[in-house]
Amino acid sequence: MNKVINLLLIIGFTGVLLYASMDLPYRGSPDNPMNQPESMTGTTVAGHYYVEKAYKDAHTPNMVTVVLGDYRSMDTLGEQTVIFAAGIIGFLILRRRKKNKEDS
Amino acid sequence: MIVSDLPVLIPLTFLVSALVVTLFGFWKERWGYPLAVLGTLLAVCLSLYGFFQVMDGSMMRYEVGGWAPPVGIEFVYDTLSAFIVLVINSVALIALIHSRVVGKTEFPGKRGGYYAVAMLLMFGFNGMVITGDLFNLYVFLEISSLSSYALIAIGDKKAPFAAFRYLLIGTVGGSLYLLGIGFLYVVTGTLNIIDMSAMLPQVIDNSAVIGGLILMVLGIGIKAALFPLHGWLPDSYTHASSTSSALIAPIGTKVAAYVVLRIMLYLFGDQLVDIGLPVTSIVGALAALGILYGSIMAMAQSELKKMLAYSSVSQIGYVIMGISLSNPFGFIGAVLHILNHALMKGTLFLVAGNLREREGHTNILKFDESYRKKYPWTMAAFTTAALSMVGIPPMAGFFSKWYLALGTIQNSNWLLLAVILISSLLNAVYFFRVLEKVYMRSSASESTSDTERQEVVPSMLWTTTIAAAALIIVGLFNASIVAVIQHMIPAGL
Amino acid sequence: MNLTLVPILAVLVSLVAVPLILLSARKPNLREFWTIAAAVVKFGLVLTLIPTALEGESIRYVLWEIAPDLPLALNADPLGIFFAVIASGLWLLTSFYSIGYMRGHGEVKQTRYFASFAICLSSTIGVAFSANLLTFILFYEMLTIATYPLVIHSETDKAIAAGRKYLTYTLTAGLLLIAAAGITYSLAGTLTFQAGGLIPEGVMDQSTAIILFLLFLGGVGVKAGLIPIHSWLPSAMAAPTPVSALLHAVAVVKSGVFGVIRVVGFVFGPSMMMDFGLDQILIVAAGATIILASLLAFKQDNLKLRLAYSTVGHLSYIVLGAALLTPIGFTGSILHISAHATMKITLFFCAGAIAVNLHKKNISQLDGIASVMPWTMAAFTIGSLGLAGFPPVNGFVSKWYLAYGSLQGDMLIPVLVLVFSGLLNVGYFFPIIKRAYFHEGGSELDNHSEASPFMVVPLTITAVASIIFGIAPNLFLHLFDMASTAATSLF
Amino acid sequence: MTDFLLGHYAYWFTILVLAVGLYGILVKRNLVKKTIGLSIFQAGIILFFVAISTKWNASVPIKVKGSHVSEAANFMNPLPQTLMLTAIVVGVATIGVALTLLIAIYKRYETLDEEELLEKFQ
Amino acid sequence: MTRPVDSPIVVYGSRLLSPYIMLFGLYVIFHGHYSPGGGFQGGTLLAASLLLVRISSGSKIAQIQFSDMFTAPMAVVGVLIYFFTGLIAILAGGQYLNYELLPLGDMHGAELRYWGILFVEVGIGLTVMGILVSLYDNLVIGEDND
Repeated sequence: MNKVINLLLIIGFTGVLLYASMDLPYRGSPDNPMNQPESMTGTTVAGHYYVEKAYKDAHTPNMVTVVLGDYRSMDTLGEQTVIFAAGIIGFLILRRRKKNKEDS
Repeated sequence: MIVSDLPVLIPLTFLVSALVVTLFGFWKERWGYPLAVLGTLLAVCLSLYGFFQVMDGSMMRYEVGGWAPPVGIEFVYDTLSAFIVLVINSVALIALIHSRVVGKTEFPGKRGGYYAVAMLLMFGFNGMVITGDLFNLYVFLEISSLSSYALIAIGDKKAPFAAFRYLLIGTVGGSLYLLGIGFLYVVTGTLNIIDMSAMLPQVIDNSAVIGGLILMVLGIGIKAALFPLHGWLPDSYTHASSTSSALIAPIGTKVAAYVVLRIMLYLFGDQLVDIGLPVTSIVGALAALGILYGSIMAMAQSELKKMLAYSSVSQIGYVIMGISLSNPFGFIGAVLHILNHALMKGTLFLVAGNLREREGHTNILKFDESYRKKYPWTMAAFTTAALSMVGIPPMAGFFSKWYLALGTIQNSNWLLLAVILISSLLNAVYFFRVLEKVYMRSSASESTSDTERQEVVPSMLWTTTIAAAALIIVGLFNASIVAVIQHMIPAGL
Repeated sequence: MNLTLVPILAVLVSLVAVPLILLSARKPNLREFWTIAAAVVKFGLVLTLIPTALEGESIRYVLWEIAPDLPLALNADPLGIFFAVIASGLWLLTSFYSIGYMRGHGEVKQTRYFASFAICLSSTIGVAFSANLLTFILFYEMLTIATYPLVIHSETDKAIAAGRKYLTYTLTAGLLLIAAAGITYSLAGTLTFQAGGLIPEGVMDQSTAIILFLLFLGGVGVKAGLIPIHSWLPSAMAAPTPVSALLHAVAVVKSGVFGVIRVVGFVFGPSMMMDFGLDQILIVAAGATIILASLLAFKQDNLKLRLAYSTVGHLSYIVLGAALLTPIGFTGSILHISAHATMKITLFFCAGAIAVNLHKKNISQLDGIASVMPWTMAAFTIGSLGLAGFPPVNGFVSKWYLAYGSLQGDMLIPVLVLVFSGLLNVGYFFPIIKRAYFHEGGSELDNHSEASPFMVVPLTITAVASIIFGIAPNLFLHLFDMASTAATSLF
Repeated sequence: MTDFLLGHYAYWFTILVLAVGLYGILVKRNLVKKTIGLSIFQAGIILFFVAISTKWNASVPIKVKGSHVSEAANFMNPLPQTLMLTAIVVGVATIGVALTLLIAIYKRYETLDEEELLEKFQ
Repeated sequence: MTRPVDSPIVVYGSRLLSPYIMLFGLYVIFHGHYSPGGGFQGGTLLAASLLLVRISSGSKIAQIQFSDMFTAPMAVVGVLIYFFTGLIAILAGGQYLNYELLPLGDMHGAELRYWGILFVEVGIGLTVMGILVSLYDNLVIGEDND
């Protein structure tokens, strides 16, 4: 019974994804919305902006670094916090109590 | 300077608290508690101040790093997010103050790390609420998720396994959400919520958009314990330590529900109708099923915390149902219920914590009259919260149900109206079952120690009673809250 | 004299007494003093409102908006004042009686009892003075919850089962009422009671109206004891007798019928009731309830149960009066609230006195008790005669107007129902009186005498009051004028 | 049709990876294998994002000194790649926490088989 | 894994290799502006260099190289570097993490951003290194008793 449900889940999941992928723009096509200089509502498209302006904005040839460290620096702070959290969690769950020192 | 920076300062307060707690907590673990409480208190003050800045419906858009929105990440601090931030921080403050003694007994030697992780949890939640960028939301989601796995793993013997299951399904949820972002990103080329919502009308018939919506709602639905994705919740809340459940249960699912609200009513908004898939009806039906399922399962439990956990499944259904109604009344009901349920569940789990601390168990079958004599105030708080859950006016719980009912009536959705009413009755059944035991069943042992007052220490008692009193106050003065909520109603509704 | 604050004070005074009662749990005399004091103050406050009611005016007091456009507001109109006078006046008597009963019975947990009682009365006055449906629901649900501890007071299995049944019925009813209020709000945009109906014309069609009315009827009908949904009432007789007396003769059930009157007169309005034929539903339900309840009363051997079924029947008199949709009918209906209250409370007081004094609860055990408890049985006789509709007890007056009202509305069947049920009333009360007066009592009666004055005095007062209001309905309290003012304001 | 296939086959492969990952999470009884399934699932998502960031005839988004190519068409979109850097880190952290929990579980119950664990709970 | 590996080649080989990996890690962090790399990648390499010694020489000896007392504080310091880089920008009157407002000499605009990115990358590197080592230490901690 469980197996059938699991199988159905997987099939359903795959089906949804396949359905969703049907209308995706062709992979690698330069015409994709995310590669356009301007979005359909006329706002800046981030991806294009980065390629064009990254060097000018931060004197850094590696655009990924600029995006990571500057444009989307809040993401990176969060990312660092995730790593930090993982470390603290490891400490929290696995460290034993030290027997000798414990504030009463 | 400070006012305009509030959107980013509120979450960062928790980050700093986490760092400070880590540094000092490693050195002396008893410092964890005061530092965490202090940090949360500061955050509550900031969010209160911020709430008054934007409660007239204005909005602060904060460009992190000085980059205008589609390029950089923006924080959106509008009335809604300010409200939710205030609610979750206040409830967290209450839960953290309450945890002083519980921490000593339930996870001795680990308090330093525990409070650091609790602060990180709040950092994640605050970030999720305030951020205006879909991917940034994912990052904060993962911070809060990782922290909540850890907090749940600190508990009784089964807790690590419950936490692991939660981790598995929760990470799948987070990943689904990320995949959903991916689909939307390919089609629109932006990650900013406001930017994207302006573009969606043009691409709404694209199957990738529909797939993205499904994946996002599914992923966040797991976090929000939307039926039938709630499987992780009961075990997690039951086996976690009292503090963890008092901290996560009122807040965690609410924040996720808030994200669902953002996605459905702000990102998609009135496009939900054009999408070619009855998303609102499906989500509403799931919410209704969840309400009934949670209530029925709650009736079958003999463990108080498990009962409360199933009741959470049912209560989150109210919020989601309010969202799925997508009309002003439903919106008001949903947002108000986020507040109300945070307070109610907070109170109930605090009561469970009090009982665990004193009695060592929360098995309903063992409850009897002596509990009322021993813990009159705790039990009064429990009664208040229970009546509120059932929806007796003037407790807070009645009013969110009232608005939800008005919402269903406005949509002429009689089935959902019936579900709301029936589930109130079911709530009554499982709460009065407990109340009957506490107030009526004569105690088995007649020793005098069973009739003397043994109320918990003040830090626990006061937090519990304040939370319970807040229920009545919120209920009586909910009109002023609703007046603020009316500023939040998105334009499309 | 400025009376604006009187309604809210009248509601609050017994709520204020609750913490005092709880705090003086260890000192019974002080505790009972608070109850009595609150009752006296409350009655006094309500009495000051009578002139206002006689002028047909109302005192409105808005506390604050509890939801946008839905204030928590009190409005003491003639109808509400009428009900409040009855409830608070009888609370005063019941408080004395309770002291005698509880002490005589040696009941436990008297503090909880008196505290709940005080909350109940606050809620009842709140129900009476509610200016809108939301406030009404608030107090109505408060009443439900506050009554629960009283129903399960003895904490026997039977009482707890009765409590569950009570909660199931009343909470369900509350939910139906909330649903109905929600629908009304979405239709009318307001919930403020308005003489002649708050729902504007033409916002709903026949089927909506019927569904809405049935929802309302489900909501208030449970407490009003309409027949398929009445069965909590006999079960709730497991409560102590003063509870049965006040709550199941005055406060709770009268809140229900009061709700029916509010719904008929102030939510739908007589003309809309007529247009959609809703009065037919109500007449059929009430008529059937009257007959069936009277028949069921015959079967009961337990005195309190017989009284309970009699209550079910008489509540429907009031409902029937409201359903007639004529000014006279309404007057009779409102009058019967007071008439039934005084008479039935007398009967319950008697039943309680007998139970405390002689430990007898069944009718078959009552042989010859009139010789031991002459005052009590005299009062009982007056009460039952009144219920059967004999002059000069006040039951006659209200019945007269009910019958007159139905004739005014060109309806004959209600009159027949009234007459038939009067006969049935005689039928089930007469055996009790006969046993008490004409059967030989057993030897166990020898060393008993009349019950304590705490109990006998109140029941004598109510019995005398029944007669006085039967002879002169307008004496002291101007009950008749108030009732007719309230009734005419609707048309 | 060919264009459609060429434009979409990469997506389908990532979907396949996702399905494999989900299979591991749902069906495998051993908790470590479940964790591996989770890892595969996340890898599928990373692949998806990397796939959408490609652009034909474009290079990695790093400007090379001396070359004066600066048209946007010559560089891939750096945004999905950056996002995936973040997602990878998040994934690592998640797996780290998962392993931490597994060790905690193993210390207590000496097994990592789901069914056995459930039996031990009874 | 808390005891040293038996083979001296592995032990000494890894000890020899460790500083070079560390150096490479630093290179990856600091050269992240010009080539693939940055804080995460470099921090991982730094952690790898430390873990190599921990695995080969055993946890006890490795304490001499890098004590497990320092892991968590180092991570905290890393996050603090990032946090304060942002906070200074606020104090200087800009938005959080707006590097253009860092009070660094007489530099302007893009140049400041260049340095700002470097600061946060260093912070990330420290955190990643500290946490990865700390995770390893915590994961093997149970083996002491086996």
